[in-house]
Amino acid sequence: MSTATAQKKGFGATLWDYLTTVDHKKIAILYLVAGGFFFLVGGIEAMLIRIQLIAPDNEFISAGLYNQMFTMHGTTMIFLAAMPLIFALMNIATPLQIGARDVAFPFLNSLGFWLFFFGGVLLNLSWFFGGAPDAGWTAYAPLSTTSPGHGVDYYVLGLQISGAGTLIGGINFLVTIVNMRAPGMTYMRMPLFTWTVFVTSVLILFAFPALTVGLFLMMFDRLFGANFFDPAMGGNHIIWEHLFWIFGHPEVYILVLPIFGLFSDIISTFSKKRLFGYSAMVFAVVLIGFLGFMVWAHHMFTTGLGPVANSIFAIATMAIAVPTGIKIFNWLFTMWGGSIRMTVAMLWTVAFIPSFTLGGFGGVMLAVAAADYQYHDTYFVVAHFHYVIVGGVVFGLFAGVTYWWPKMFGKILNEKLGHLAFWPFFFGFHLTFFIQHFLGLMGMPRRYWKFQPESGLDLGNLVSTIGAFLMAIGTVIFLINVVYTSIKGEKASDDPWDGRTLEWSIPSPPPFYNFKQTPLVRGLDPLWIEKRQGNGKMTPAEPLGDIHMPNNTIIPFIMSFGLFVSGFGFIYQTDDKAWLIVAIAGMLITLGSMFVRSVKDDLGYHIHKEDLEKGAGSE
Amino acid sequence: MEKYTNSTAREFHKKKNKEEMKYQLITFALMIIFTLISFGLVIGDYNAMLTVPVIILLACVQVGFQLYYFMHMSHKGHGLPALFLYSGVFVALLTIIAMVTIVWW
Amino acid sequence: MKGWMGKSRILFTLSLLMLFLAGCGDPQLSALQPKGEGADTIYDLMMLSVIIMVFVGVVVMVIYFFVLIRYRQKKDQEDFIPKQVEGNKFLEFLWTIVPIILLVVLAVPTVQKTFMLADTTPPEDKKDEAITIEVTGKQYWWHYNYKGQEIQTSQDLYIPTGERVYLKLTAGDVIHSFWVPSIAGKMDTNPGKNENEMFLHAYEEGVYQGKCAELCGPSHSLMDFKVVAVSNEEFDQWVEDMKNVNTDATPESQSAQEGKELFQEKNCMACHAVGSSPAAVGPNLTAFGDRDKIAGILDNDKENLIDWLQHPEKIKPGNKMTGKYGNTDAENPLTDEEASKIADYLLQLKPSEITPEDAQ
Amino acid sequence: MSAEELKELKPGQSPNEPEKATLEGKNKFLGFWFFLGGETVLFASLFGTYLALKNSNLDGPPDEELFGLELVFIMTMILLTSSLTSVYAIYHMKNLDFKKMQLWFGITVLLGFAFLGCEIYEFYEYVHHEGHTFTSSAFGSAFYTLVGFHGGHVVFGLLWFITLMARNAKRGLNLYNAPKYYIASLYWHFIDVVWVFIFTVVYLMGKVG
Ligand code: HEA
Ligand code: HEA
Ligand SMILES: [Cu+2]
Repeated sequence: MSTATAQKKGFGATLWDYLTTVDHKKIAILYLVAGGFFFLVGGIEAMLIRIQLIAPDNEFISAGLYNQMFTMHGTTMIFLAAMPLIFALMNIATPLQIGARDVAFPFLNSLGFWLFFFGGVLLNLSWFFGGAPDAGWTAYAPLSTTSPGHGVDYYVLGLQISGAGTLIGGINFLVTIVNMRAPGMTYMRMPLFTWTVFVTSVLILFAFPALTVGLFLMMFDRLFGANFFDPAMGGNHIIWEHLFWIFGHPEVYILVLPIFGLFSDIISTFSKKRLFGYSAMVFAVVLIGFLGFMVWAHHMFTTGLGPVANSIFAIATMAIAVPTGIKIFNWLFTMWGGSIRMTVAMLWTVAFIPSFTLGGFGGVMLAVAAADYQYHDTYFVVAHFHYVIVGGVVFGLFAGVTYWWPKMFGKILNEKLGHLAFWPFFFGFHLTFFIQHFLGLMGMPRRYWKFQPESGLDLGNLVSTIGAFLMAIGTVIFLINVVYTSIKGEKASDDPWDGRTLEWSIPSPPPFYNFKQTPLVRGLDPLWIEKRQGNGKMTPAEPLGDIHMPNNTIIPFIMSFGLFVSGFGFIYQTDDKAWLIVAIAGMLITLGSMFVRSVKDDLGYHIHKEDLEKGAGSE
Repeated sequence: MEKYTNSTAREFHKKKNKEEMKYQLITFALMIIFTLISFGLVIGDYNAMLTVPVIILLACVQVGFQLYYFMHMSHKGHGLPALFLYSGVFVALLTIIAMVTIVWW
Repeated sequence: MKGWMGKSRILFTLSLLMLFLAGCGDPQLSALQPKGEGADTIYDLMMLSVIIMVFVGVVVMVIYFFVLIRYRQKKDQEDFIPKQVEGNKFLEFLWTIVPIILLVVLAVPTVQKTFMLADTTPPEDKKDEAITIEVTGKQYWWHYNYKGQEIQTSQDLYIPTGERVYLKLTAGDVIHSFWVPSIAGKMDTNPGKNENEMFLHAYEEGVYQGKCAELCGPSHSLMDFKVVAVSNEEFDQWVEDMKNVNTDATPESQSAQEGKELFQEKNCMACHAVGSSPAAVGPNLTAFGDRDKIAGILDNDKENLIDWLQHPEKIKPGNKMTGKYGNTDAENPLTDEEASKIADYLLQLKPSEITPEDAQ
Repeated sequence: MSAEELKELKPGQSPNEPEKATLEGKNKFLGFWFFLGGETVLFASLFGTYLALKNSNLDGPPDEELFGLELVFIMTMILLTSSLTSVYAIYHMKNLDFKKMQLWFGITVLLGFAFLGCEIYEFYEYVHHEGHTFTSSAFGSAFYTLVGFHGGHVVFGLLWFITLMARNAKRGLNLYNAPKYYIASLYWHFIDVVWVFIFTVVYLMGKVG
């Protein structure tokens, strides 16, 4: 079951290996592939949006299809592309950075992935079965509860299933970071990426239940005749808005915090300096996480909550600029006095700083409640969040993937092609989204299928579309790079970037048990310390001994598959009650596999000391 | 942590467990009393302005008992559980306050 | 890579150029050319925030470029190990406190203006004259009820200039949002009992573009309306005219008379009203001939109207008129002749002398 | 370790806290508490929704007319007692007395079923005699969703206990199953915690008006 033997296996065996794996490194690859796929899907949807908006009164796609397009674009990008890609990075790096052999619950790790995956597939199948959801990614009731067809049902069930996966993943990382750290790895010695994973997981833990409940209520309304959001039956659609944003706002920090952490690691590595103001950085992350729960109503300034609520939430929102600013300046001063190497990973990082700052400025402007009466639901908002999400999260994902690619696959992504992918994407990004600020102010609301000629909006939209094409070119070059690297790429050493943290102290890719002996951590940037003050290697914290490993299992796959099946049942039982049988059958599959899981002892196995000495599992 | 204990130590722990069980019983009795008071207040039809805060307070205290005694949150090694539970309570309170104050129609 | 600076400069000039070319958009639509109290107030807030952002932005960018140029690894210094600085208390204090101060500067007027814009009750001494209009958003049109005036119309909202007009907003089906960028910010219209409030206060006469700003279905982007701001005298005249609409008047031309009959025959009255009447399935048509646009988006002429009557679904997907009479391919469609007659009837519904033209 | 985990725990040579003696146990313990933190938010969202909609009963009976306190009182007593019995079970677990532990968990399960029976009866009455259904008004939807979610938790807890007890009946307490029993009992207490708020906020406050 080691990576070494996997390479010699046939296709079927490899597939089986990935279906059953509980190894965080392989799960990271699964997340990367699935998330990358959905990113392309979401990207194609974005391109169709932009093509529709290339000229006024365009008839490229129909009105109904357009609504489905941006709904699915937003939903796919947030839940099925950005989150899983972040989970890919969390999975590959977190256990390695804290010197652990795996996450706390390998089984749940696998379950989390498969739930996300089947949820995402369910959601996207709506395209083929009568139409995708069309009420926006925010799915405001009563538009969503009254939307005809099954589109929104797919939204509700798809997100419910994949959301459960995310929640499980969050708890898993929390326990991993609390319980699995190597000796000497105190909280204040954890790399910043690990810290942000920790805080992000806290946000997941407390934000996702609100979404879960919201989705349940909407599901009951749509599928079982409940009246939560129907004003005629005494319901109240504002409840959905609150639940969605109590989840939704923390969600955007869930996206961006790990990226902050990753940038901290990258900047410090490629400036050859320790992170400037480490404790302030940690403090800022925690503060952002905390404040992130108290600002959700800034998405509802025009709902009519009244001036008192609006003012409170405006001020709370502005407060977030302070810890974020602390981070920006600390990054700049980490580079100050350093020796900056402009590798591709660093290039994305350096490009992130002004891009994100601009996006953040847009955010603070939006937080001015009174002014938001103008900005809200216009392209100004679209510009803001793409600036923070693309200029922050997507740049970060490119940086992170480039940075950890050698650790994941043992090869370095080609640097030349990397630069080639960066520039069109970077220019395209600013071209697409900068102008959108002005489009919004000039009176273009968002979610508009068409804009009228002679509104003075033509040129801006054209420019924006051209930019999107440049981004597509950048993405394609990145894909070419991936293919090129896997065929011809140069083999990576253990420590290709002159790294500072533990993941660079073991082979690339690491053996399936990660650390032969758990390392002893002597300070912040443990590997750097050993390189400067020791012999360049980590000192083991324990003698060589047997290593306990978990068994592979197909149960998570089957469990998730059961929910997937039952999702269909629930969706179609409104047409024909016979579908309830499918819903129940699916539930039984899931419950049955849970039952099997709980009655069958799963004790794992041991790699023996002798085999370790012989070098089992390593290359 | 000492892993295996010899039989005298085991006896000692048994005794300690027993003592704790006594507290658990007292806790339980108090919980029952609180419940009775709550129901009594409502059945007795006292002033609502007074009843509501009192029964909510009683519920909170009762839940505190559950958490600290029945669920052993008073024991050591429960720092993180407490931290996370209270964080959850914090978010929970925000949610509930929002729902009862700014969803107003 | 070497051209990093150069490339950024190109980017900067490019975006400036774009701005220049784009101008500031349609003056009747743009929030950047405020022509009313709300928009004006907000514009000031925007500018304040922009100034703050530019200030912080400049500081960040100066440090940024300095660092990137000065501290790039030099060719011969690959082994150079920089000093591992832990931090700097003073600097860290500085970049905590300065943003806080800046944000306070921003927050104070924010709160002030938020309350100011929420002040939607007419002052005591003007209680009686103040104009209050109930606005209802429906898929995909707008209805207005001038309270205490017996006037209910749709689509074009007539208001006098130079005073606050108070709006009470609700929706008939899903959430919409009422937005007239050049006069005021937006406010959601909620279905159900709740009502939102805002005010419009146009400084000068004009026909201002209004948009629906909350996703409400396929034709969300086509739910345009107009705010027609006219002088006080003209407004009084309009009120007078609208109150005295004779709904039974026989149209002058033969074809319009037949159109009127067809209008009843085809059951258009089931959804539309002529004369003051509450929001129905379709918009009120009392002043149809005076409308600035047909269905919110088409120029108001006969050709367009015929097209609309025959193919509403093509023009405004998902609207509630589709399928209510012969306008789908399946049924026997409205003939060109019928459509033309109905159009003649509708276009002569001009109860008032005051039209959008007076607002120029 | 592992195989050793399956050896039955004997007095005299076992850890004091068998539920936290292994790394897996520690992980489970912590992870489950974190999960409960998330559940707090989940139920808060439901409570919030309920509070926002509790007066939207339309033509149906309002809460003060609908609820009867006798049954709720009985249910409360049953559930509180079941909380105590599961404390007893854990007490015996710590004393490594497997038989007694199973016995007390058994009693807990029976009480759980009794509670569930009452709840089903209550719902049945509401639906068939009061015209208060899931779909009759927003109040109905909110009530059944909140109380039903709690009921669903009870069902899941019962299944969990039963599976655990049946699976381990023959082999006694060991380091592998001790954490499982422990977190199941935590779960059960949490259900009780939620109920305390349900009877206070839904029923008692409903009565007070
Ligand atoms: C990664 C995602 C992400 C991030 C990080 C942010 C960050 C912020 N967001 Fe954004 N936001 C979104 C994603 C994100 N947002 C999305 C997706 C939406 C729309 C959802 C939808 O409707 O579909 C949205 C919408 C949104 C709105 C609602 C707009 C509307 O619909 O009307 C508001 C309003 O307050 C807002 C504010 C902010 C603020 C203040 C920040 C702050 O955190 C930014 C802080 C950063 C800085 C300020 C820059 C650096 C700081 C300094 C250099 C220090 C000095 C600065 C000052 C003194 C100003 N955001
Ligand atoms: C993570 C989040 C994320 C990301 C990364 C993006 C990325 C992009 N987004 Fe979007 N977007 C959202 C989240 C995101 N978006 C959300 C939440 C909404 C709101 C939805 C709503 O209103 O409900 C939104 C809405 C939104 C709108 C507004 C629609 C409207 O309101 O009507 C627009 C319009 O320009 C847009 C454009 C883009 C573009 C051009 C990109 C580009 O950056 C995309 C770049 C990627 C590519 C171009 C992919 C290239 C792929 C290929 C070239 C295919 C190759 C294929 C093979 C090899 C098979 N997005
Ligand atoms: Cu937000």
